[in-house]
Amino acid sequence: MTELKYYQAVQQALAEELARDPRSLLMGEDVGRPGGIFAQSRGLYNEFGPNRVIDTPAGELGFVGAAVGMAMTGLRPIVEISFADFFATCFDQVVNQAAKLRFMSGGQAAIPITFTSFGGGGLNAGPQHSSTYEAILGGIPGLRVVTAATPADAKGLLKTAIREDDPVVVLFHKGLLQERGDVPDGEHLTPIGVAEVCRAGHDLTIATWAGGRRRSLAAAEQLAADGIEAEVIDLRSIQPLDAATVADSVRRTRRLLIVQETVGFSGIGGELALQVGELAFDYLDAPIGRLSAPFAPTAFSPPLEQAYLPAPERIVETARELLA
Amino acid sequence: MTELKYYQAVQQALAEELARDPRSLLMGEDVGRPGGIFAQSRGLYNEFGPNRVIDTPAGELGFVGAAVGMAMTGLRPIVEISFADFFATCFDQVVNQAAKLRFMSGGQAAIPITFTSFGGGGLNAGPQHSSTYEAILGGIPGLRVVTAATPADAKGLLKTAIREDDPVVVLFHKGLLQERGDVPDGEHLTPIGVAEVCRAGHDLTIATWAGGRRRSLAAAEQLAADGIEAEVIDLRSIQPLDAATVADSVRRTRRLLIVQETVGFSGIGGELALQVGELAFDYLDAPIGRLSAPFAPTAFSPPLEQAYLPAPERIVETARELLA
Amino acid sequence: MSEGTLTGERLELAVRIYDTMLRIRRFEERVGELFAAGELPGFVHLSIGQESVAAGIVSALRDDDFITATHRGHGHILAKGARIAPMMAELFGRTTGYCKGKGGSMHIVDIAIGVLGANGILGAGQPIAVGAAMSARLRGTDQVVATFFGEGASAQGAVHEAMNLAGCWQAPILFVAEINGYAELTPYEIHASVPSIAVRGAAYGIPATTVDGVDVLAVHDAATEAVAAIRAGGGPRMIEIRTQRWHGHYEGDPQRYRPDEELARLPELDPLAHLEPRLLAAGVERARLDALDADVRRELDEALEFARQSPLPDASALLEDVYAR
Amino acid sequence: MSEGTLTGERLELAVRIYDTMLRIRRFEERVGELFAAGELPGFVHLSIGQESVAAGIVSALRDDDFITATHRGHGHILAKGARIAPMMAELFGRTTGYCKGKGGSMHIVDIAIGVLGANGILGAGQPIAVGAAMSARLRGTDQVVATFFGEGASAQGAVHEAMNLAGCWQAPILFVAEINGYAELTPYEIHASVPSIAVRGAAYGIPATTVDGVDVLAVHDAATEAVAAIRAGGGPRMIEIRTQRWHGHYEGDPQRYRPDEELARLPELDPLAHLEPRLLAAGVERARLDALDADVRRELDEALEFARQSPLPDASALLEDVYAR
Ligand SMILES: Cc1ncc(C[n+]2csc(CCOP(=O)(O)OP(=O)(O)O)c2C)c(N)n1
Ligand SMILES: Cc1ncc(C[n+]2csc(CCOP(=O)(O)OP(=O)(O)O)c2C)c(N)n1
Ligand SMILES: [Mg+2]
Ligand SMILES: [Mg+2]
Repeated sequence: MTELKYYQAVQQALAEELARDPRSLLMGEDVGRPGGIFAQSRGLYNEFGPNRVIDTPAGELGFVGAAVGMAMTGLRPIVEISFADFFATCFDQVVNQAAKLRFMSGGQAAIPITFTSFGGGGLNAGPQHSSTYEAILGGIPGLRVVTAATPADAKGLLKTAIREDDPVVVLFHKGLLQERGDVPDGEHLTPIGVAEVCRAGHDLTIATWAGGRRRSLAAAEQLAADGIEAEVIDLRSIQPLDAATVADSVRRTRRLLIVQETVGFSGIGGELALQVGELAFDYLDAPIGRLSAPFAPTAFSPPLEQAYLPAPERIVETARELLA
Repeated sequence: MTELKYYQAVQQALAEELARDPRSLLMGEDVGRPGGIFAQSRGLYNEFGPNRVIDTPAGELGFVGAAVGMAMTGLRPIVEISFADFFATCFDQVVNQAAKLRFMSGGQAAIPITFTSFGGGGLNAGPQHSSTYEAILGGIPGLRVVTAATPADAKGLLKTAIREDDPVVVLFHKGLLQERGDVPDGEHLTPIGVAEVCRAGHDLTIATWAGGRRRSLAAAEQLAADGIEAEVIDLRSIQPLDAATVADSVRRTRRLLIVQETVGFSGIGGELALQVGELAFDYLDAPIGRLSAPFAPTAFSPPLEQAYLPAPERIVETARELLA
Repeated sequence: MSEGTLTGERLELAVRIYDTMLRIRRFEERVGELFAAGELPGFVHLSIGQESVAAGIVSALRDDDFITATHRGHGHILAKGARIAPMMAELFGRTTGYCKGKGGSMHIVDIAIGVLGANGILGAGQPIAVGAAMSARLRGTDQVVATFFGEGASAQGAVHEAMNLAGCWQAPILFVAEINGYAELTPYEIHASVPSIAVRGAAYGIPATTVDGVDVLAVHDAATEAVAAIRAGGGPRMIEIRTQRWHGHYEGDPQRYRPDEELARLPELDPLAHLEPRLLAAGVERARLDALDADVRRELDEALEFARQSPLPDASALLEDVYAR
Repeated sequence: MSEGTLTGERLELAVRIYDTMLRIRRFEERVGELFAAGELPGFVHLSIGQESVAAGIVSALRDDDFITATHRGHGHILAKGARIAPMMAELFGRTTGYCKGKGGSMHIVDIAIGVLGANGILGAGQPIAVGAAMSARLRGTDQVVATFFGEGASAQGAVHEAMNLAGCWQAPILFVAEINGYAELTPYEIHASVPSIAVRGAAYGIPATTVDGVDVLAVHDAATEAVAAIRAGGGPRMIEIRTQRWHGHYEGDPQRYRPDEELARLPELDPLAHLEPRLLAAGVERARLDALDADVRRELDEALEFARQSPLPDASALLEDVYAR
């Protein structure tokens, strides 16, 4: 166990996996010689050389497509889409090619690509540099999607993803890059498809992921001060979604609040509500609540971005309403 | 009132709106001289000329971006993305530019673009020509999204969309192109944001849209033969979503089944479940059910595609389970 | 134009290439008939008239080289050595098809013979091909990749990104611009701002030539030279081939948008009809060519029988092949 | 290189262009200071060293012409006549900013003066610009559009699609390739497979030239000629300008990846330092130039005061401007 910053955990996972499997390689904008715009690949270019750690041109469609071709011919690319917003400029290769090729080819093609990307708000990066893509990519058959809310999961989920034989999207959070946390040394593999109960409680369940985790944990502390014990669950895996763990919790707490940093409409919150409704309908004492970002792009100005993301105080407030 | 085929209703709406507003224009692949690959723009090139009905190169990103530039400078483009799958090749211009520009510019830019597209299965068009995009585009702030399940709505929704000052995505259904229906002559404007109760009933509510409408109506007839009266609601508008009409119905029927031709995960069904749960929790006697396509791409082979889409028999079966 | 009398090895090569074109021609004709008879679901795009592109280019490749094909890709795939039976079965949507019936005409893949896929998305094959080419280099082989695209696809940004990437990486790839005058129902000029796609090679530092597709041996020669240069480490190349699409964009397209004179000229531009007299003049017996024809027809009959007899997939297959596990 | 002694109207033009470059330089310097002092949220990309591109090109445009700018777009926007106060206020995220604080540095728009927007997505501005150009033609005006992009953006498919579209439509647009040697933290060669982006003009039938950005009057002259041709209905043009990025990709970037010699040479390549002696030699008083400097500094002080005093937006603004109603 070593205390690492989130971005260092990413770097460690990359370094370990590149060393483990000679078929793997890392590619993307500035991931090579510069060591990554978030220092997430620092040192890897010198360690593994230009054939394993590749600086690409600034054309995501081209290099994501190239990764698909590499994957079909025996390599295992790790491809960085630096800001999650840029999934938009390579969307076809991600959703129509990488995701569908195994199916379309009747199982002939394996596409062992790991997509890494940094999304989310909190850095005042403005409307085209703050998006998250789990709602969109989670709905694409053929892709697996995970989100990392802690340094330990950043490492553990990335390592697991790299070993999968299907395309996995690992969504990191820009607002957490400098967060510190204990990270298991060496072989640390976080399973995909398993949520984590990160705080036990019996009065209500808060289900969240990515940047929502620390907000929800902070809210849970405030609620505890008033004698309300919230169970906080970090979904971690989006596709597949571990609704069973949430439903188990709801059977005890009888109330569910979904907290998400992203807009609500047509996303993971609604999906979870439907699935938990199917699994635990008779246990619910109140409608499932969802606290999400307002239905708008992420604004640049600090007070607007702050109001956009769910503050612990608003989580507390919404939880109280649910319990009323 | 005239009986028209679905594709003719599209053509009529285009013809009327191009005639009404000289700032409007139609652009896309084959929409001009050839009259559209589905005959949806037949005759318009001759009627309005090459400056109003424009055959574009087969590069969606370029011509959608061009439409954004036209919209910012006083024109009102109607842009066809022939198959909905091709939203993937122009995704950036749709979601990062057209959708966000009004907001990003602090309200300076108006983007009066109508996107039309033909999606859905039923023609054995295979994994890259059968997608629908309402789940993805409905979740993008700045866009409006509607689906047309009848010739009348194909005309009425398209005409309304063209008059909006924001980007509106009008999703047509390839499987309905040859469907006939009565279409009001002339000024027929279907409001955006309003669902249609297309069959009254009191035993359960079936909420659906697009290709799910006729399947659900057929299922309702089968149920009626057994004395079960389903209320069938065609959502029509995806963004904004008229959950209130569905909730009103559920307050009477106490049961809701969502029927969709598309995969369920992270889409409109989950969203509706969450919103109806919030609006009518105390009225629900059973968990909200969702019958959707399996979590896979749309396969080419006819029996696979048929099994992929929700057959009336399966709707009947699922409805019965919900009522049990 | 390739000149002179055909003799020796060159003649045998010409016969093999003729055979490949004939296989494609007969396959496509049969598919057209089956489609017209309502036996095939979905839609199909045929490459009749364009056989020299597939046959001329792929004859310059090695078995372990790769290709990516287009939505009009039966020819490319057959030329690379695909078996007719699983191709036909795929068009019928059967479990014995190359893709178990899940893909159909636009998605045939045979990784074992280096076919990395037809594609339903214009331009999508080109970045994939660059990746496969780069992969060859990274894996230390001298494999080459050939990637086909039309003038319609040339308007896609993906093609630009692929060419730029190939240039930056000096990837061992041959870009094949298959120019048949149309993209769907509109002519070349709607889609490309220059009269030749080959001029775009210079924009990426990619040497490019244009060849008349009437002469399959000219295509083969251009490809052989290019592939040798690529395999020797010379970086990417481009060949543009001017060819003719005889049928509609899709089967059933009445082609009202094509001038009569243009359609009338097509037989003159038939690459098979161009090569055949040269073979005969070089002493190949008519009977030998007829035998080739009979062979492919028999193979097609058998493949058709195979496809028709093969089972349709069961709904249980819907969720298979989405993920590895 | 533009040659000879400056006199008369040409001299007055040169002073105006100098003034524009100075405004950009001082604006960017001030922004750099404010960022370093922690007064500005988010991140900013400065164009110090590249002023000749914005000033040289835009001085050849009319007021009613349009531009699209890049993520490094303050210069383009100022050159087009943007007011400093709402620009500064936008960088501070204030309600009085051009975008009410919603966009920030990468999204400044001023439609009234023809600024169709900076853009945070590489290559996205180019198709938009083609549309604006086409719009001018369809609306029957003779407006021209200039669109800026760098070598990084040149790798995006969107730029290719825009150039092809502009060529097909003969749209009145000027493509301006602003080549500063880098895209983020990697050099030109990583991003482009040819040593000059101007060679790509020929791939689209777009006449293109390369100009050394040290000499702003050369940029202006090339732009003037190109814009006249475009406005006369001659179709699209391209100008590539070789320039230098003095600061890091973003403020705070220590530029460890740049060779010392390269950084040391930057002052020689300063377009302001290049023009200034020519103005003085032509008889412009030092005092006149100093007054221009004093003017912009005063304007900046006022703008800063304005920005700092302006209100921050309230949460109620979050849902405003998403839709027309
Ligand atoms: C991204 C995308 N846009 C549009 C289409 C629809 N489409 C299918 S084939 C075609 C024309 C292709 O023309 P070309 O590349 O010249 O190939 P050809 O059909 O002539 O062989 C178009 C536009 C598509 N398949 N993919
Ligand atoms: C689609 C997209 N991919 C990546 C980025 C990240 N990015 C921002 S600036 C930049 C480099 C741009 O280089 P260039 O076009 O040369 O402009 P310069 O910064 O030199 O002015 C990159 C890669 C982006 N903004 N958009
Ligand atoms: Mg073609
Ligand atoms: Mg640059």
